[in-house]
Amino acid sequence: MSQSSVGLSLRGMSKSFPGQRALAGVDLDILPGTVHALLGANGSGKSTLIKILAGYHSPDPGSTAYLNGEPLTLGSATAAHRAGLRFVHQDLGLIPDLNVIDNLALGSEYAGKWWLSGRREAAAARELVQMLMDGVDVRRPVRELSPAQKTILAIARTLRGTSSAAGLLVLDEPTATLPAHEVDVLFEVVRRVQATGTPVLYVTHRLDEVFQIADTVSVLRDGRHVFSSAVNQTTQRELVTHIAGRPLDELYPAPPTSAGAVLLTARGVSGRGVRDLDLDLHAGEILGVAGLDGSGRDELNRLLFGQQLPFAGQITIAGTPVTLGQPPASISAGVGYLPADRRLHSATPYMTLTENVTLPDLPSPSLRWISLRAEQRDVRTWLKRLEVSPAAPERQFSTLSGGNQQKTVLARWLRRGSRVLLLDEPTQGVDVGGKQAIYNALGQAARGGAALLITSSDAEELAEICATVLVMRDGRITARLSGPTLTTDAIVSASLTEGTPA
Amino acid sequence: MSFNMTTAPAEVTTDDAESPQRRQSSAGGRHFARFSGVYVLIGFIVVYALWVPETFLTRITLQSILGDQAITGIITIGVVIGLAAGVFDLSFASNISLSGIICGVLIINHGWPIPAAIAVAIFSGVVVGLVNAFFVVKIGINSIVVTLGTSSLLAAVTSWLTNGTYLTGFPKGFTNIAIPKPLGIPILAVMLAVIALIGWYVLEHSPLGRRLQATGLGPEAARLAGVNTARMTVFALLAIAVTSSIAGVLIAAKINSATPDVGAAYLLPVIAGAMLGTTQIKPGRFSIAGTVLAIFLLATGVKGLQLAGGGQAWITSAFNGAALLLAVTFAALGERNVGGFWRRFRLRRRVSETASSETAESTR
Amino acid sequence: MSFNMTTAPAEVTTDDAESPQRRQSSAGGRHFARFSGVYVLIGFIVVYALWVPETFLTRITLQSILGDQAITGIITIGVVIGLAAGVFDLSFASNISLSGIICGVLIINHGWPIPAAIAVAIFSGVVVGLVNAFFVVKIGINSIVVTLGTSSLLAAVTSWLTNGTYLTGFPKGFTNIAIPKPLGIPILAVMLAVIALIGWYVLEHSPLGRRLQATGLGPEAARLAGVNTARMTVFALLAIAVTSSIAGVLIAAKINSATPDVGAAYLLPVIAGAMLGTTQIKPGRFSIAGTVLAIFLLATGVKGLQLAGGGQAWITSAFNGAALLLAVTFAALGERNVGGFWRRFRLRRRVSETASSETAESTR
Amino acid sequence: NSDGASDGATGSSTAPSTGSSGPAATALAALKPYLDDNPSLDLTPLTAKPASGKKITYVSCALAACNDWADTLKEGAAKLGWTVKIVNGGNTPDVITSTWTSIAQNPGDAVIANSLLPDSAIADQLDTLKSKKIPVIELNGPNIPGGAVIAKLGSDEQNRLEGKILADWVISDSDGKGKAAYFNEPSYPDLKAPQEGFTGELKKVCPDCSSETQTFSAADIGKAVPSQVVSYVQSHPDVTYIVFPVGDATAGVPQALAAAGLTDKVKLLTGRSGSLSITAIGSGGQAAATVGASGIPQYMSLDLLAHYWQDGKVAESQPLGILHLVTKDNAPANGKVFSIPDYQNQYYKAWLIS
Ligand SMILES: Nc1ncnc2c1ncn2[C@@H]1O[C@H](COP(=O)(O)OP(=O)(O)OP(=O)(O)O)[C@@H](O)[C@H]1O
Ligand SMILES: Nc1ncnc2c1ncn2[C@@H]1O[C@H](COP(=O)(O)OP(=O)(O)OP(=O)(O)O)[C@@H](O)[C@H]1O
Ligand SMILES: [Mg+2]
Ligand SMILES: [Mg+2]
Repeated sequence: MSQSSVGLSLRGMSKSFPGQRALAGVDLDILPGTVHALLGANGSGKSTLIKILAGYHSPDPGSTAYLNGEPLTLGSATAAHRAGLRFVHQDLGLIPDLNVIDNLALGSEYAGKWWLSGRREAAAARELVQMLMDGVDVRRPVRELSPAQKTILAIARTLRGTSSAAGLLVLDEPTATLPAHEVDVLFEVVRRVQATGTPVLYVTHRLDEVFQIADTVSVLRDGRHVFSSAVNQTTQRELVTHIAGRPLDELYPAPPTSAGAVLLTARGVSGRGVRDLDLDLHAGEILGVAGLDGSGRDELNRLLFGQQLPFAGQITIAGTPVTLGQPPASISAGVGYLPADRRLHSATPYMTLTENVTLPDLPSPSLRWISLRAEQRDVRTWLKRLEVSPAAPERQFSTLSGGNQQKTVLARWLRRGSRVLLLDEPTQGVDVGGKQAIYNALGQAARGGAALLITSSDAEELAEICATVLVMRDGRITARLSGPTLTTDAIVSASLTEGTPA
Repeated sequence: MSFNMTTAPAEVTTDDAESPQRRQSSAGGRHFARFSGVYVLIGFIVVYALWVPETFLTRITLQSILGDQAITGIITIGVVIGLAAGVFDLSFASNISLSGIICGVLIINHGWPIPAAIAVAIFSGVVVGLVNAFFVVKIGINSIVVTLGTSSLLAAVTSWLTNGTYLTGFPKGFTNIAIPKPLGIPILAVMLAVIALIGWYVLEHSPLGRRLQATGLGPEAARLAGVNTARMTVFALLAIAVTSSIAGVLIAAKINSATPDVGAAYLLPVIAGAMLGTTQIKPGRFSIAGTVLAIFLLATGVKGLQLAGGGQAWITSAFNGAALLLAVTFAALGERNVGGFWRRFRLRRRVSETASSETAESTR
Repeated sequence: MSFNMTTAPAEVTTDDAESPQRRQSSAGGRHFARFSGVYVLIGFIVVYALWVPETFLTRITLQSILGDQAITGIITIGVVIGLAAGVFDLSFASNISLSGIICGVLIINHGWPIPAAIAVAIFSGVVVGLVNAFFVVKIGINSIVVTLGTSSLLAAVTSWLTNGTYLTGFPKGFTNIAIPKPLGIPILAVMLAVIALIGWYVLEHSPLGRRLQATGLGPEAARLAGVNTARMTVFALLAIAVTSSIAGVLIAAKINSATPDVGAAYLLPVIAGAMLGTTQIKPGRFSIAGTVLAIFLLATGVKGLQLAGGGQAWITSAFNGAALLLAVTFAALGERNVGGFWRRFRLRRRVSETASSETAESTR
Repeated sequence: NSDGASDGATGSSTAPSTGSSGPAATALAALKPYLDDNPSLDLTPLTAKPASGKKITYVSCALAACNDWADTLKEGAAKLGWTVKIVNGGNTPDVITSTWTSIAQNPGDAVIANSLLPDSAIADQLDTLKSKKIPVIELNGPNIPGGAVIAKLGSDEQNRLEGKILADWVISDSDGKGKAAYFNEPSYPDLKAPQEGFTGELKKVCPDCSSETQTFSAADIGKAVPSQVVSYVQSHPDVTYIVFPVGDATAGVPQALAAAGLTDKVKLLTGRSGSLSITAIGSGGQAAATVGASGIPQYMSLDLLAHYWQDGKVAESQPLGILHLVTKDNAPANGKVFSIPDYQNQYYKAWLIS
């Protein structure tokens, strides 16, 4: 066999879905002991490639792979696992209702072979998790963990039994929901794995991470391998051009400057994770909220929108108090909400794009005739506006790539013409080009008089697109940054330091 | 815990997506899958037309297929609306019996006027629906469990109401409900058509139906998109309960008697029809057209068998089982266009054809 | 499409995280919820002991509760293992009948040696399990639909085998299987204990069981993590089929007759037991202890009622329905702060309680 | 020969030592004809050999009894040169009525039906049959003859008689002091008559006897019914007779009573019994059972049709099947159901075929 005898080599990897070529003859070599970054726009085939390696999809005939010179059976999860391939999938692949112990042991081994004793398994699990995070009760169901904890758990799981140089560790956008300091923890783990000689395949949309962690970088575009280079021989600009297929303009639009009347006020709002919060949100404003995991940032929008019931406080929209804890009331007051959890909260995966987009803004009364054709026509224009690819309104939501799903949900609220948009991690998992489209759409909405509140773990994003950024800590707002004080570094340091309530 | 017909991650692989371009190429397989029921129905008609032409190809056969499955169809439509909203109601069978018995007790034993008795019978369905809804929505219990419980309770009520006996001897005014044949079409078939039209409109072309389906496919996401999922669940349970009550009245009128366990016989055909219906027209989703097609598919098959002389009870039973499995299998295979079974043949035969997208699992 | 008892995406909200402190505070409620069945069982025993002491507090009563429910318990354990793996098998009832009938035909009609006939009967369960597994795993059809279909087919086979009649007159060697009472404990209860122990070990204390549960709770994720979910599904379907076949043999031995539809009587009690079981011991999860508790809870309640003079069919039926609803309601109310099944709909009890993590929906 | 048979049967256990009057003696006397092992069929011969080539439609059902039926019917019909087409009646009212629609459409020359619904449910179809002059014979079911239905076997009258026989046995066995529990399945309308027969006879003949009615559900047969009976016996120690209108409903009951050690406390009686009950009587798990002589209703139906086609009518009074009382004294060893020796040939002779 002509393949290099160590590391992973892929030859002619192709995969067609009904109606779509996701991968078209990708060749890729990943050398042992290296971190290989895999980049590409949303829908370029990164996750598909990984799912083939994981045995989740079968590739089209003609695709071959070799691991350390041995041919790798593709399309069998068991074979992949046996060969030492370990994965952290884009959606993490955890089972929410199982506890940490069981999630760690899935697919590999328990401490006991014949008899599982709760105590012994807990001790083994704790040992594994402890190196990565503190204070997690391993008997808790995974559903109760924070997104960052979940990611770390998924990574910890791959570490079980990957101490040898034999396998491959694959991380598909592991940092999409991680705050900055957790990213550092993750990188440390990645370097430790790398040190054992195990190659790492690392998928991300965050280009700066490539330069921090990767040795080699490859770019996919439309299912083809279009670029590879040593990291120290390329630039972010060059990568962006390869990802997008063309040089991009400035990524971030200027934040809107003119703020109008107050549209949303919160007074004394307390709820789980948030204490006694006051907030004003103006028409035409993009207000950012930063904060570490657990600072209350994640809960803020849920409380404001009504996904969670606040214990106390008052929320008014355009001067009218809304019923707390009632999403329908918020929506009819003109609020739109993009939750962070795409799979469970922001969309109905098994409905079509059309159905997902129009759900909050169906005609009334509720027995009015819906013309499916007119509805699709309308939705198609919105999908095009947000550069959703493919802009096929009749398609099932679950078959879109991550970034396109995000844009579709955004289209739902923009189409409704919501006056107030509460957005959690609006560009999570979105590629550079897609981000640009989203930023432009958000800017346009703000200029059209909407009030936007964005929470994000991406400090740079907030620094660039918001006129004002609030920083949260321990459930309170501890800093308010705007104008010249608003920089990425200022956000990060304000998140980390104790501050006085702003 | 919820019963989720269409969204279980396990078996809905995301491989089924298709784009307009792709449509052309795989159109055959997909089309066949969506309409496999229609083809099977046509197949039945051809086979029976050749086998027993003198009895099968008659107006009476047509009328009897239409009229006899109408009640099953009406119940199934209610059940399908519930399933679409994520609610699986097993109490419909007891509900049918109860409503018939109420008509019997009020009309035969107490001499009530017919419209008043029918109103009470249908109102009993509303009450059952609300009781179910209380436990499902307020207490938060899975609908299968709740309705398993309430169906036991209803059976007790029915048997207590009648002391278990059989009521017969309805006045003509009541039995006449089920008799007329405007333009030669049995009135029950007309009622089914009306209810199916309403169901189709509500479920597939109204905001209400959209919200029902969103509730069934992803309640939390639906709630965050402003859907009052609790109200949708209540509506779904009421829809099943009321259609079952109507069916109970119609059955009593049709057979001129009210029996305490008449509903039980409908459990299997209705569930089978609803399940088979999800494989047709809009595979993986609940659709009224698919449901009606499924009901008449099964009805035609059984009717033809009867006419052809397959009189043993086991033949009907075998037919129903085989029809369900075959139709669902065809649908599954055609829809994946890929799927488990054929993949192997395909790979061997046309390796060059790149369109195959089988899941990994099936190669084992 | 699959029936997913515990993992409907809708209900997995991330809102339920609770802090360790919270745990302490709600321990009482949680404890009550977990063991509500035990308390109700004790309640029954006390009430009946006071009400009908001379008949209830007797060895016969104890023996008959143990012996009568043992077979139901055995079947329920198989069904629960299936449910834990995300498989809902409705064919177990027909499977029970078939296995009894096979014993009848072979032993009574053909004079086969007893062990050979039993082996064939249990092997028929293996075949049924594999047929179900073929459709569920290979074709990818929802297990409810598949088993609805196969149960029709099995009913056909049974009725064809026997022409619908009862078979009676087993030799003593066969009926003696169900008779012994070592240490005064009915042998069937001993068998239940053995099967329950095996089930408990496999489901709750072996890696296999964890993989089964993972397959039920998140098939996709389990598969991605390297669990052979197809194999788990096959195993689950086989477990149900084989326990049902065993039960069929035991029933035939116990009642000294093989009847073509004896299995149907087990459908409701088994499902009710399995559902009620999920509310006990490990709420929201399938557990063997919870299942056994549920079975004997229902049995004791019914037995006491019968002894107290409420033997009419409708009283039993009302009791079963009410017991199911009440136990599940208690569990739901007590369990609210913990998660599991009941997470989604919580009543708004203590808004001021800062630790409460109710979702907004529950306020309606 | 009937005397000898009945003497043998009643000699030991069924005849308590009482005087020749009193309830027990009255009941015992009433039982005599049903203990006869070879009752007379009393057939009216045809005047000519019946026409051959008739096509009979038999409407079966999912119950065991319905299927059993078909084979004997075919056997008799074949002798007459007639053919039998079996149609499965189905179980939902929809399908049952649908079946009748098909039958009305294509009935052959006569219809014999195991009917599960009242005639009012299929009035249209029966009207059609009547207009086509197709005779219909019904078995069981809650109907009275009239219209297309020329005769009904297993009528209420016969069912009432079955209950009465069981009551008489209780009275005679208990020496006029029996306490019985009658387990009924009330959703089957044709089980009303046997219950009336049983309680009526008890009330009429035996002032010191008593009976209480319990209900069971057909869905619980083989599972909950046995434990229901055990509980009942446990909590009613004074009740010594348990009566079921249908033998097959007691599957598992003798075994459950034995397991609870209650076999000696109560006696189990069943009406409309099959091999299940006969076997139980043989092994001591049951005391008595009424059975219909096997094959008779089928041959009787054919006989009725032959007369109908020859004479244009049937006799005014509807024939009853031949009932037989089985106790442990006359229970056949092989568990076989009671049948009249050589009944086929008796019919063939009456039909003027060899
Ligand atoms: N199961 C599927 N059925 C049909 N099409 C699919 C399926 N899975 C992925 N696709 C399509 O294949 C293409 C590649 O998807 P993939 O998930 O690999 O993209 P990606 O590079 O990971 O994107 P992202 O950065 O947004 O995660 C997309 O166009 C997507 O719509
Ligand atoms: N269209 C573009 N043309 C030129 N440079 C661009 C373009 N878009 C982005 N860049 C530059 O490329 C770099 C990476 O942009 P990107 O949006 O990927 O941020 P990032 O590296 O992921 O950082 P973070 O993860 O903190 O958001 C930035 O320095 C940005 O200025
Ligand atoms: Mg991806
Ligand atoms: Mg960035």
